[in-house]
Parts: sequence; C-alpha cells; structure tokens
Amino acid sequence: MKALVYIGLKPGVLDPQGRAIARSLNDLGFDEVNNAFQGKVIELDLSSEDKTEAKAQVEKMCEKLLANTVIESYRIELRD
Amino acid sequence: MKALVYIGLKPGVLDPQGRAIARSLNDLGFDEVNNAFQGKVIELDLSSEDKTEAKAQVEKMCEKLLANTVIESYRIELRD
Amino acid sequence: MAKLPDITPEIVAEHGLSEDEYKIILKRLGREPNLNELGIFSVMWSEHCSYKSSRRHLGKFLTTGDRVIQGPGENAGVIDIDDGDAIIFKMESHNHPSYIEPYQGAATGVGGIMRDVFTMGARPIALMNALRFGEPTHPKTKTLVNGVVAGIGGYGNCVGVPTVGGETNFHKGYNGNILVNAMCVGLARTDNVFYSAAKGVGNPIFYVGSKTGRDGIHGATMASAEFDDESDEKRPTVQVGDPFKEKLLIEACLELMATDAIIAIQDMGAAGLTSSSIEMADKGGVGIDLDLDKVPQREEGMTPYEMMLSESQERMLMVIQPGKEQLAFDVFEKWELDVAKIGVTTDTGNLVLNHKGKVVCDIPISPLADDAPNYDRPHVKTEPRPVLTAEEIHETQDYNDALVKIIQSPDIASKRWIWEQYDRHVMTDTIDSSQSGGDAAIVRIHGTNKAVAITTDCTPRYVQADPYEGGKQCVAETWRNLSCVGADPIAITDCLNFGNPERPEIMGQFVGAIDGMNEACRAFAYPVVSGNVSLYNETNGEAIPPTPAVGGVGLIPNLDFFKTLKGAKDGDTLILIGE
Amino acid sequence: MQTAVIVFPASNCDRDAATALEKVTGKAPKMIWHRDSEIPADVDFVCIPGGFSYGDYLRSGAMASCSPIVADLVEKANKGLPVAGFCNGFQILTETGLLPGALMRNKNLKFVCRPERLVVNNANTRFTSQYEAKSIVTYPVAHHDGSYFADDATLNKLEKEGRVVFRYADNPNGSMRDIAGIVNEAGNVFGMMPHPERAVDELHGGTDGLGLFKSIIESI
Ligand SMILES: Nc1ncnc2c1ncn2[C@@H]1O[C@H](COP(=O)(O)OP(=O)(O)O)[C@@H](O)[C@H]1O
Repeated sequence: MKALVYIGLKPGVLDPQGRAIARSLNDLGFDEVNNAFQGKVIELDLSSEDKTEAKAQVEKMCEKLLANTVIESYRIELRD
Repeated sequence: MKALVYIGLKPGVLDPQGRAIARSLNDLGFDEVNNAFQGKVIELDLSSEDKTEAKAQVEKMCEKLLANTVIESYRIELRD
Repeated sequence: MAKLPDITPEIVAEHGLSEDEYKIILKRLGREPNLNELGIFSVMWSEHCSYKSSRRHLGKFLTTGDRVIQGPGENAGVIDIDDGDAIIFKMESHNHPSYIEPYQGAATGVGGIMRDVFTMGARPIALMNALRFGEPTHPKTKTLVNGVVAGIGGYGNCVGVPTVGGETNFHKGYNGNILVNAMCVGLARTDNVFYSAAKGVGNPIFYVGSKTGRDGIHGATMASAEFDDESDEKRPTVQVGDPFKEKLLIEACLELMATDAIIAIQDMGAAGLTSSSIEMADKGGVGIDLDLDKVPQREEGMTPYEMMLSESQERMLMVIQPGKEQLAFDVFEKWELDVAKIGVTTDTGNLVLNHKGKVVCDIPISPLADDAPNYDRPHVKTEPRPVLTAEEIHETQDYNDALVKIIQSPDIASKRWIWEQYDRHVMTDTIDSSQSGGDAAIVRIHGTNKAVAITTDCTPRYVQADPYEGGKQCVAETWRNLSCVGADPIAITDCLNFGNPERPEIMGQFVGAIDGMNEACRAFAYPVVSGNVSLYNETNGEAIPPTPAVGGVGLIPNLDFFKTLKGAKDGDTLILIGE
Repeated sequence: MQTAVIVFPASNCDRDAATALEKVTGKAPKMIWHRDSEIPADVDFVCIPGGFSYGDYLRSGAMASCSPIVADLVEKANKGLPVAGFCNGFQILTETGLLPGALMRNKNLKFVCRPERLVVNNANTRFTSQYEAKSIVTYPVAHHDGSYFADDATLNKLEKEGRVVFRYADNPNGSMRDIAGIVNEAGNVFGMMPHPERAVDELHGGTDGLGLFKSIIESI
C-alpha cells in the first residue's frame, strides 16, 4: 500500500518560499501568477494490509514526526 | 484557477531525505514503512481563464524555473 | 471593524494583568481602556518588556567604564575599540519558541539578536550561541537539538555572518525547558551609532521590512477571537523567519545609515509595533500618530489589535529626517523591501492609532513606561551547598575508566557535530573559532591588524550550588577565556535564564547570581553593557537550573600577538598557573 | 586586467571574493548588481560568489539563474568569457546549464562547514595551471546543497575529457565520484563547491586558494 502525505503551512504562517517563487515567476513574465505556496509530499511505501489501520498509523507518523502541527497541517491519501 | 505542481526526484536519483524519513519512522517503531520519498508541491494561484492555455503556461514555468529536469520530474494538476 | 468587546475581569486576566495593574491603568486614563489599549498596556507591562521582576536588581550592575559608549537601555551595548571603531553586542534568549518549534524558534532568535545590533548602525560580524538541552536520553532531546542547531545554522549561514563559538550543556533540569541564547557582535564607527529616541515633532515615521501578519500574537488573542467568526483561521502562530529578508534589511539599513536620513531607528522585536513605537516616543519625549491602514499587511482583515501585537519578523521602524523621505524610499525599494510612511511624531505625548477613519487608541505614552510595574519580589537566599573537599572524594581505582567516562559525558564530548553545521568562515575574518576548541573565538576587524575575542560561559551547576559564587564564576570564566587568547577583556552582555520569579527561592537564585556577577564585574572593572532576562522557565513547578549566561568581548590590539590552542609540539613544557 | 563579481541580493561571499581578487590582481573588481542587464565590455573575468542569491528558495541557485544579468553572462560565457562560480556560484552555473549536472542536498542532510582536502585532478586548465597535478590543496567548504549529481553518461564524459578539475579527498557531501569542481567543454567556465576565496590568508586558515586565482590571472 502507498500513502501520500501532503504537508503545507497553516494559513497565516509566513511562507517565504512561496512568496519568492511567485515573485520570480512574475519577473520571468508570468503575470498571471498571483500567489504561490510551497508544500511537501511524502510518499510512504507500506507493508500494511488494512486501510483503516494504515491510515491511523500514518496519522500517528504525521503527529510524531512528519509534520510540526504548530505551523503545518497535513492531509493523507491512501492508494493501493 | 489553481495549479498544483508536483515535483519529485527522477528514478535513480538518490533521495537522502526520503531515506532519512523512512529510517526515522522505523526507529520510532513504524516497522511497516519500507520506503519513503520526498517531493514538493507548489500551489499556484492563477488569474488565467483558459485551462489549456494555463496548463501550457505552467508547463513553461516548470521548465524554466520550478523543476530542474536534470534531477526532477513534474506533474501538473489544474483546479478551479 | 467589528465592535470591540467590553473589558471584563476575564479579559484583563487573559492579558496577564493583575487587578492592581489594571487599576493603575484606569487611574491614568481616567476611563476604561478599549481592547486595543488594553493589549498595548499588557505587552508593555509584560515581564518581557517591562522587566518588572528584575529591573531593580539589574540596576545594581556596573555599567560604565572607559570604553563604554552605550550601556544597557538601548538595543545593544556599544564599546570603543580605538581608531574610531565601535563594537556593538548583545545576547538574547529565544527559549520558549525554540521548544515549541525548534528550527524556527532558534532561527528567529538569531534574526532578532542580529536586528538589535544592526539597528544601531553595526554590521554583524560574529554570532555565538549558548544552548542547554535536557538529558540526551529524554525522548524530545534529539529532535530539539537537531532542530535548534539546524535553525541557528539555517539563519546565520544564509545571512552570511559567521557563527564562531558557543557552549552546549545537557541536564535533566532542561527536559521541559530548553535554553537557546544567541549573541551577536557587530562593528560600527563611533561617530555613526544610531539610537532609538524619536526626536522632533512632525517627523515622518517609516515602516520597513516584511509585511505584518498574525505571527506570534500570544494568549491574548483568545480575547480577540470572541469577536471574529474565523477564529480557527486566525489562530496564533509561531513566527517563521526569513533570513533572506534579514540580509536585505541589513544591507538596506546600512546603506541608508551612511546618509543623514535617519533620526531614530528601532527594530520590531517582541510586541513589534507596540514596543518599538512606544519606546522611540518615550525616549524622545514625543507623541506618535500612526495610520494603521498604511502598515504593509500580509493577511486580509487584520485588526488594529493584531497589527499592534504581531511579532512578525524582519521589520524596523524609523523616524526619518523631513525632506529625506524619497531617499529612504529609494534605498528600501532598491533592496525590494516593503516600505511605508505610517505616521508622524507629535507634541501630544500620546500614542494615537487611526484605523479606517476612526481613532482606535489614544493613550498617554509616559505612564506606559513610568508607571510600569516594578516589583520587589520576595526572595530567600539559597543556602550554599557544603563545600566538598578533595579528601572526601574516593580516589578512583581505574584512571582509564574515569577518563573515558569524562570524555563520553555529553557536556565534555566534542561539539563538532554542532559547529560543523555553522558557517564559521564567511566574511573571511575568522582567526579562531569552535573549530580549534579554543577558549574564545577571534574575529579580525576587517582590513586591520586588530581583532575582537568573544566567548560565552556559564556553569549552571555552580550557580545552583551557590548562586553568588556561581555568578562570580560565570563572569570570571569569560575574563579568563578572553585573557587566554591574548585579549584585553572589555565588557560583557548577559542572558539571565531562571524559573518563576514569584517563587522566593527562585528569586533568591536570581538576586544571588546578579550580586555575584556584579561583584566580579566590579573587581575586574568589566561592565555589563547589554543583556536580557528570561524568567518563568519551568514546567509543572520544576524550574531549570539557574543559568546566567555571560558573553564577554575583548580586544586584541595587534594580531602579531595572540595565542590559540594551535602550535603545541612534542616535548613542550606544561605549566599550571593558579591554585 | 579587470575582474568582476556579480552581487545578488543575498550573496554573502561577494566581499570575500572581491578581497581575494584584489589581493591577487592589485585592482578592485567591479561589483555588478544583479539587476544590471549587462556585464561591462572591459571585464576579463567574472566571479559568481557564494551565498544564497535570492534566499535559495525552491532550489539553490534556481532563481538567480533566471536573472537578467545571468542571461547576459551566459551569452558572454558562450563566447568565451572566463567565468568561475564558487559554492552558490557553482549551483547557479549548473542551473543555467553552462555546467552539467546538479547540486543536491548533502547526503547527511546537514549543512557542512570545514576545511576540506582536495586533489587537483587536472592541473591543465586555466583555473589550475599554478598547481602540480594530483597535488593536495585545502579549501573550506560551507554548504547545504553540495552533493554533485549527474547521470553516468555525463560523468563518464566529464572524466574522459579531463573536466573533473578537483576531487574531494574525504567526500563531505555524497558527491558522485567525489567531484568537487568541474569545467565546461570549452574550458572557460568553472564551478566548484569549496571556497578558494576563503583560502588566501594565512591568519584566516591558509593560502592554498591563491594558486587558483593566480592561474586565472595568468591565463588572461
Ligand atoms: N552551540 C555551540 N555553537 C558553536 N560552538 C560551540 C557550541 N557548543 C560548543 N561549541 C564550541 O566547541 C568548543 C568546545 O566547547 P566546550 O566543550 O564547551 O569547551 P570549553 O569547555 O573549553 O568551553 C568551543 O570552542 C566552543 O566554542
């Protein structure tokens, strides 16, 4: 099973990367870009069998290690 | 319109971040994790109207700036 | 704007103000404050800004000397190192934020201390850090160490200021409260030092740097959440640092400082716009009118309360010479920073805030400073632990084993893993740093044959055993470390990390340590020129070991004469000096 | 002999590079602001210094490689102008495609700052002519993204053509085949992660870097 974990900054947290990307794109002439945000995707290759169980485990991984919930939020997607 | 750009390392390129994540998760007792890969997501907030046009533009952004195609591949998703 | 809530005792309490403190506010205003005004009083009278528990004790320190240009009271201390050169330095804590988010907490700590130094006209030339973590086996320690070290490196390396030394201890007393103390040393010209007193009436006030967001608006926001619907969206957040912006801010400020455009300048640290505007006005004896609609904002719908209390990083406030506005705009725009004229100095003596056509705050400035609480907290002297004589200690049976144990102890073991993550060489004036394990770092004054030596020291277990003796020892150790490399020690900065001052035994440690430090300072004619106090470092009633970190700076007048650990050869003679 | 240093907003080794160049040429380099659109015609050699150019968001060197001044630099480099990039400068040169490969996060994911021993793998370039072949020099490294990557075909080509100029004696970052510095096919564009400009002063830690700057001057 595969788990995809999307991690992004919570709304309101300064995202200097995103801002810099938007600026650079504007400088390159891509005027249609109003804003950019940068996040992470972590793809986990799991040997779990059970989806509900796997999801609960990945949630624990997020809370313990993958995301810092003080500034980041996460979303989990499971795939076979 | 929103564009989501997923950027990951090409197969064969060493992903030390992914490895470190898998190791740390194993250390924490998550034995079901066989492997991990880390990538980026860039969310673009666009003022474009036309989807095909937008996609073509975002592709250009990727080639010019967002991805380094020597080591990375990318995938674009458009959302309203 | 949504209507402000009435001030209830609960709201007052949430703002950390005591009933007595609130009564003083009512008396001085002659009316109830509104929420914005209450928020401003609360941050100005917080321990952090008002030093209400520590002020009277800090006043005892020796703060003057032949080489002191500016002692405590400004953003940083300034000393004279001859030839028209001045060294500006300070140490500051970022303990709590680093525990919550180690990378960003430590990074913004480094950013904050650099701003204190370049605000005064100095180019930062060296960084140091004094770190205390819990036991290595504690489940949180590893993540905290990793994050803090990466954050310090991430910020300092990017800005391009070498991190040349520091100290690191591990002790279970820090399991729930780590200490992250950062020190910055900068170089200026004695005739071009900048101060924070806003002088003159009708002078424009400029805001520069990053936009203001809802960063780090503390517990107090619970009160403001009552009058908005999207409280989830607005939850207070940890500050995130942007070292790139800081680098631009340094270059831009130094560029403008080379002209005569700046009358006064102050960085926005904790309690950002509030403390910077009030301190500038108070020192200059003027009033300030601000138009909050002009404040560059990162988020929509920010209230005056949020703007005034935001702790967004990489921002400065300055009073500009009338007629030089365009020059200021040009410089900041060249460096691609946000810049706005957000107000003027006035002769009212009041802080007046305008927002969307309304006056949302109008309070006299002097009581914020003059009437700030100044407590004489009860303190009991710490009973010094009995002195242990050498005879009472059993001789070890196995010296090899003892040596191995010592080398393995985390406090003694090599800190290479830490300092290799810090750029120690950038600016190419680092003569000696952590790399050689010497007693003090040595940084050359660019383009000259002289250098400053820098060290940070504290041995908390000594201070715990006997605050007075321990306090003396911290200062003396910095003196020795500077002397050892051949420098003349000049002055110190400090960062006094203690537990809850409302507990008499903690207050006793605090007072004892200060008295001891001061005794040493006077004995050496070695003044304190800047510093910082961090109290309430405790969890569940467990306070940290008392940790008065001291940062010392000395001068090596001629680089033909200095010493490091390098150069010892086989057959050299070892000499022990002292008792 | 006129040298020049490109200054990006968050370059931080620009002064270091300028100090080294002035020491060797006796003449202050021109400092070229990133928003300028042209390298002045009288410039004989351009240095792209270390630092974080535009904060190094997204990828180190990526945004700098899109700047107007770099566009002009690429054009002039393709016509033969000698260019060297150190640290962030090397990252920028790979991002522009002037040099092959990419610089990735260090293998242990940590920033590394230490003096590093390097083998002069090819002393036959305009950047290394003052060194003995296979001699060992010490320059400091200070980077987070210094792990050199290229595919096998590129690596083989680089080696066959003698374009691997420096190799690490003790690889600090996981670079493939211990590569520390490379040169382009025409031999006028050179990049390396270590900092030769931080090795030109005995007090600061050694003078092994002088040879590199002298080689450049010699070749012009
Ligand atoms: N947090 C740190 N940052 C930078 N350098 C550090 C840090 N901790 C320790 N060091 C460096 O490591 C070396 C050894 O540290 P330490 O064991 O505390 O030495 P000492 O006991 O002689 O003060 C010193 O040169 C010191 O500057």
